[in-house]
Amino acid sequence: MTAILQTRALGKHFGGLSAVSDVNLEVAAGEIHCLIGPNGAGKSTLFKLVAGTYAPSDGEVLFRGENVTRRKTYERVERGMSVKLQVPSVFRELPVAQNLEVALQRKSSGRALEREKQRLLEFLQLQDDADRPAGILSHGQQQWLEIGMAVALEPALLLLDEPTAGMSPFETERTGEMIKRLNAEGMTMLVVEHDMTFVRQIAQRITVLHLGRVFAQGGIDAIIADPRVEEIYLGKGHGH
Amino acid sequence: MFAEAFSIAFQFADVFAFLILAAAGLAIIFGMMGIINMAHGEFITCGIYVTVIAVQHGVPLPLAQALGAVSAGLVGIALERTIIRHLYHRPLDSILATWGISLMVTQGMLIVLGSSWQGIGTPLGSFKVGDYTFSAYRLVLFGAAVGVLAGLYLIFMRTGYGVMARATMQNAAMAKALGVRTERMYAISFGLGAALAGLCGALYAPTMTLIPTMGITFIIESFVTVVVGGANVLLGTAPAGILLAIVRTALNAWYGQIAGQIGLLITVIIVIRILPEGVSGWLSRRER
Amino acid sequence: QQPPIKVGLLEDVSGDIALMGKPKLNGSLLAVEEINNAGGIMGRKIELIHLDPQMDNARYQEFARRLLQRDKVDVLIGGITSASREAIRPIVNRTDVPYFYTNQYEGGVCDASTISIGAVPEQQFSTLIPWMTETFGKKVYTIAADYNFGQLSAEWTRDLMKKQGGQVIGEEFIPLGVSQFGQTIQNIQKANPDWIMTLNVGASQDSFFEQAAAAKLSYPMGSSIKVMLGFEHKRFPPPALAKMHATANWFEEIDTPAANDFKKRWRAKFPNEGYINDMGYNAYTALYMYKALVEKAKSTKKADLRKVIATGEACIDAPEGKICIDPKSQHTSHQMRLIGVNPDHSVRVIKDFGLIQPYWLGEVGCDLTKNDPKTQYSPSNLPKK
Amino acid sequence: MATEPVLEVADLCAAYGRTPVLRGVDMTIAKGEIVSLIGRNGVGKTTTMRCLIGLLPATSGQIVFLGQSITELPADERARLGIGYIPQGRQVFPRMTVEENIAVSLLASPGKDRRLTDLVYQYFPILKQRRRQSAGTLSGGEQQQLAIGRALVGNPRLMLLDEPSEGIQPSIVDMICEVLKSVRDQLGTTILFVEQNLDTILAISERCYVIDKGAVVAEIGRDRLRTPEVVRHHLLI
Amino acid sequence: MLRKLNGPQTMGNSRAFWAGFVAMLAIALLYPAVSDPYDVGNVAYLLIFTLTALGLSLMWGYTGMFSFGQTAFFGVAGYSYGVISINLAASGAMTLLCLLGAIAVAALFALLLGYFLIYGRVSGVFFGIVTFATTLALAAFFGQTAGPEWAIGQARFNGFNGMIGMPPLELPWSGDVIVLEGNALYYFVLGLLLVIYLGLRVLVNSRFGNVLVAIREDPLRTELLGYDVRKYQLVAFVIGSSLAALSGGLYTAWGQFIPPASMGLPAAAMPIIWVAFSGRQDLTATMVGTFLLLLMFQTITVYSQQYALILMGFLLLLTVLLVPSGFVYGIARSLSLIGRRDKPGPEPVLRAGAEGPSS
Ligand SMILES: Nc1ncnc2c1ncn2[C@@H]1O[C@H](COP(=O)(O)OP(=O)(O)OP(=O)(O)O)[C@@H](O)[C@H]1O
Ligand SMILES: Nc1ncnc2c1ncn2[C@@H]1O[C@H](COP(=O)(O)OP(=O)(O)OP(=O)(O)O)[C@@H](O)[C@H]1O
Ligand SMILES: [Mg+2]
Ligand SMILES: [Mg+2]
Repeated sequence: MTAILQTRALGKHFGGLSAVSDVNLEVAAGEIHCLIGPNGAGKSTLFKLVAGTYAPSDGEVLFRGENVTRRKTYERVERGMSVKLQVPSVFRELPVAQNLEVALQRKSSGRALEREKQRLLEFLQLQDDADRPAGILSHGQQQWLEIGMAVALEPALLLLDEPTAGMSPFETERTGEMIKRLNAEGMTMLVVEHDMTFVRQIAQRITVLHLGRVFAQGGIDAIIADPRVEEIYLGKGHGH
Repeated sequence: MFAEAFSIAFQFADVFAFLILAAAGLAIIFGMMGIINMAHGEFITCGIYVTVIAVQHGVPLPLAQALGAVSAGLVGIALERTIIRHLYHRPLDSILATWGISLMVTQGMLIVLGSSWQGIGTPLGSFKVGDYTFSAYRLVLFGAAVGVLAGLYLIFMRTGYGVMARATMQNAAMAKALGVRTERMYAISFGLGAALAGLCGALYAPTMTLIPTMGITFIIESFVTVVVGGANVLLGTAPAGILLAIVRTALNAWYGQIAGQIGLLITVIIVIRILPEGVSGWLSRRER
Repeated sequence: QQPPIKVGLLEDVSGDIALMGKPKLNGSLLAVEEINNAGGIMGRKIELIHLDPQMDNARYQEFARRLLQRDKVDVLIGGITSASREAIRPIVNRTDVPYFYTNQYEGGVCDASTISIGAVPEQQFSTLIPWMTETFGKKVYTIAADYNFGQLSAEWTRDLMKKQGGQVIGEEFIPLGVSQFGQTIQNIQKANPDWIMTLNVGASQDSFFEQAAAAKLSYPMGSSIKVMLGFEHKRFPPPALAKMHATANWFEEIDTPAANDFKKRWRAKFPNEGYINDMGYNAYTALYMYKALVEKAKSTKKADLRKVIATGEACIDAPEGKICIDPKSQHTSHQMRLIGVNPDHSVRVIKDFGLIQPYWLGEVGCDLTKNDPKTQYSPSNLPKK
Repeated sequence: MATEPVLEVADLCAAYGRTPVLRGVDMTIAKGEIVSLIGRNGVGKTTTMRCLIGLLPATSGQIVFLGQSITELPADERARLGIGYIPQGRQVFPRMTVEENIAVSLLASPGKDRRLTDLVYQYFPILKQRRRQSAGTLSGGEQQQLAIGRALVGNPRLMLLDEPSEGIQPSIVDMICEVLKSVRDQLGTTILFVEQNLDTILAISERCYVIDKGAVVAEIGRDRLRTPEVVRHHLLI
Repeated sequence: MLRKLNGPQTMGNSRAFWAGFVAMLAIALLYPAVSDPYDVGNVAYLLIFTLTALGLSLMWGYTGMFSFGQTAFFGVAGYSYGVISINLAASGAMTLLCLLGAIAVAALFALLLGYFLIYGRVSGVFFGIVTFATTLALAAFFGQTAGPEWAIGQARFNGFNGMIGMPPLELPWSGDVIVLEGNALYYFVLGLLLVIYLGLRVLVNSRFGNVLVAIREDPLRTELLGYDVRKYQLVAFVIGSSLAALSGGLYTAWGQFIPPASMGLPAAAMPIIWVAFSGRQDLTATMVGTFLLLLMFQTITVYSQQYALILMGFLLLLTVLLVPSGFVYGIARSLSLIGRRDKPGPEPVLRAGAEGPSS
């Protein structure tokens, strides 16, 4: 089992505060890897380091065996990485359909692109809003749209920061289904989530981040059983 | 020798005062409220003319200058209530509107007030250092600049109004939802900015030629100072003023005014290239 | 009833230099009214078409074209800054309409279509500088606006000072629009000259006088553009302009019967206008000069007018006295006078130099009776012999 | 325990531009109640909240708060009357410190009761730690706590929360629930919150409105709330 | 290729629009036949400036780069044309090559400046002020070049008075050459404008244009989709600036004159005014609006003397208050020429409000 993503002693400091320090994370090709941890643990920061929107204070990022620490964000994306950051950001003034086009046109064009677009719109249940500016979508709908854009790149590694935040259980479940299907088609996933039901639904391996460091790692049951994790993260009564 | 040193310091203070006083009003209107106010010069002119008129009617100068600032402020508030408030969500349209206003005001004043006025003369006489003589009033200008900076900082960092005003400018809807009277905040802030512009005019009125378009003379300096200062004007304006003043004074002294002028602009280009968020952006990143 | 003579006029009555454009317009209006009341030119009335280019060079070009092509004017008059003049010259040159430039300026335009009415450096400096050096001393400090007019005038000062055996101990060029002079004032004090040549231009640069006065800078001053043009002595409270000396062909303070008569007529038409400056005056005389030319030539064609000029007989009796157009350069000779400003800003005429020729262009080899280079020369850019 | 109603909403309609979004929302909330508002994405929950606080004008219908009709009042007046709003996505003032964020709402409130600040720091210790950090750089959870704290210092009679548990770690979600309960118990504040997270809904809400296509389609009383299936059913329609 | 003439980035995609377009074109082609030479020349002259506007619309309206310094490229091209053509004593077809040369120089300058700024992550209002400072610095520099030492070969900069003596554009035509003025100039400029307008339409509706508007909306998101954002911005910047340069070159050749004032303060603001007035988010709106505005200002100035500026100001004010999204764009929209379904813009309240220079 080869690692598609590797971080070596990765760290990020903001002035005095070290949001991420000495993180050695391995994401194996083909797995669904969940990243959980308290608010402020450094999950999003770690994501930004991997995506390259933050420059690390120290450490390295390896993607598909290549050291991409010095690579720009778009170069990492070109190499098969795709990211949905925590704060939903869509092209607000552009029609929903065009939002997808911008993403799709990297892979396909002409008829193929049109077909893809229609398929995605349907899947995201945004057909009716296709021509309306994305900025007017509801929070959940924007989440969906952004996931759609991230997926449209057909990446080898998909990073999702809280994809289901603000989604109803129903949509959450569908998101889970989608992630599983894409994974079955061979896409590796690294997902940050706080919704344990969802995590349980998809996670194959879990890393717990705390105070910027890797705190625990393992299968879902082991993690949930771990009293230290309950202590710092889950709190009472989420263990089942 | 001392005379030389003093002369240099004096020139620096003089340029610094000019930059800061020119920029202060814009720091609020442009720097904080994000309105590209092409009519800034007209507020300055307003300050100038009110001051002059008052003096010619026998009002003592300091009082007249206060009047100049206040009336500019009132004009500002009126303008904000009638026009600017429609433009907060479209900062770029404010360019059009304010430019239009600027055209109307300058030309209007030209027609109504005539093209030129008799000046009012600089108060406070002069003093001698070595074989140089200096206008004492220039020190007042410097003092005023420092005072304005301090005042701005205190108002926006230490007063309730300041906190609420900043909140309004960062996210008006949310501030409103928390009970902040956002309209009032906007109006006061704009008025304050206009008043400071007026003050600048009032302070320089005695030292300059009086024509309706003279507000323009301040425009370039004011914009570049604010922008070099960066997003957080309270943090950035002063250092920006110092930086630019040093450059300009040095170039003026050694290579003459044209070098000073071009040098100023080039400094702006370079500084922003190095610090894309201006001085304050850099400072606040440092402090974290 | 013959068709009117169409006079196209371009003067800025908006923006910064309305201060100068307004009097120029007034001068033209007055002249036209007088001439028309006196029966016009060869029985033809003058129809004045004025456009306001708002001190924008592009507008000058647009409007010059408009007047020439659409309105088909017989003569084009106006323009304030040299830039505006340079903007219209190429356009005028594509037609055969004469163009009158009515300002004093840095001199040097050698162009058959252009007739210059205002005074030029040799007329102003060759009178001013010798007198200043004799009276105040041989060390001068020059401050000048950093553009063509300022730089050329400074050059003239340098040359003439050398001829006088004096020297320019300091020279400072100031960008247009600059309004702060702390450094300049310091530099002057450091250099400590016998007198200052002030060639600063424009409203903001005039702030120099106020700031210099405030810093107790009280050297004698000489200039070719102060008092008669920007009437600084009226705009600044005394004693900002005290010790200022200037030479020109016109000051409102000139006290001759002809001048006083002119002033009376002007005041009657424009009771609440301010100082009558030389620009307004020149604009006025320009129309009379045109009238004279047309009547001598019995035609409004450029070619015919230039024939008259070539004879050297193109003269009129202006309020300042008799003035003529020099055939070689098509510039105008003037009655030059030197004035001094008193501490209370009253003005006294110190010396009358009589008629001074615009000799320089002719000397350096511009001869429009022979060829037409259509360019502007300067002491450092002379015609190739 | 239903005493006099704090909030009565009758046939509330609203639209964005020409697109109608709310098509008749009705609800009545009694003093001290904790009521949740559920529904799928894009049905109009947030819109309802923005209508109640006044960030979006109602096209028709009535909003009565403490016996007074506030339908026409601007948002800031409603806030000063005692409605606290915690928007979806926090909307903290990014370039102001945590302290200042809280100060804004304190200063804007009629009461200006400074003790509430300490209370907030008690409820959310992390905020005290990060007092001087600019809010924009807080983590999602930290921002949510700030948003709630910020509303609390205004000492509201009615709190409107839009998905308070969104992006919050489970233990803090529990904590927030506790806070809301004790706020209700100590200050008698009435609470209306939009929620998606089943656990949260079951944990604190005593009553529940289900909204769909811009209208309230069902109400779940406290008794039926005890059976999760009901709620889940409604959320999964 | 031609399909791309229509698309989400341009309004007027309907048959009706193109019918109108062809009609307008026909009228434009016949215009010289029915009107006097002055008007033809004048229209040509005004069209020259719409090129600058189109360039700015691409940079500002589509890519979100707020350049306050388009006049810099206008001026640089103008002076370059002067320097090149005077030194080559150019005439005939040569003058056209000089024009190309001038544009190349300006484009190179744009490339350098653009690289310097864009790769330095200068954006938003900062970008505006830096470009602004650039054009002012150039104006100030050329303003003091009156001395003889300021010359390149035969071409003297001639300071504030401006450079003169360059030849007008000439076009070899069946044997002899015709000077490009009057009708000739008119058709020349009209042709240029047509090609450039259609070209830009294709460009903005292509994949490239898709990315540009995406960058305008959210550069970070665009980069997260794998686009080298800064490269796209640079290309847009150079194209936009080259159009300003084209204007400058044509203007200079037309008037045989280019002064520093063409890069100075009032001048620098004008392109912004034109584009903002017309509706910067659309090429057609920008082109039509700029032309109308220029014509309107000119006419006002002719007939209302010293009240002109007041009228102009008032006019702008009204536009802003009555038709927010820009004069032409707003009108076209209300006639829903846009060919898109009506879309209420996103509620601004969902976003943070004005954020000062950083916004
Ligand atoms: N730009 C920044 N400047 C200063 N501090 C920052 C910055 N970004 C993040 N932080 C701090 O770093 C820590 C980690 O933030 P991060 O957003 O990664 O947490 P998180 O794990 O994503 O939390 P959450 O689950 O709530 O999103 C937080 O304490 C936050 O305050
Ligand atoms: N600014 C707007 N302009 C036009 N339509 C809008 C706007 N904001 C939201 N809408 C539409 O109104 C409907 C309801 O939006 P709202 O945000 O209230 O949904 P919601 O119930 O809060 O969804 P979520 O659970 O995802 O937050 C959505 O279909 C959305 O597209
Ligand atoms: Mg996070
Ligand atoms: Mg919502």
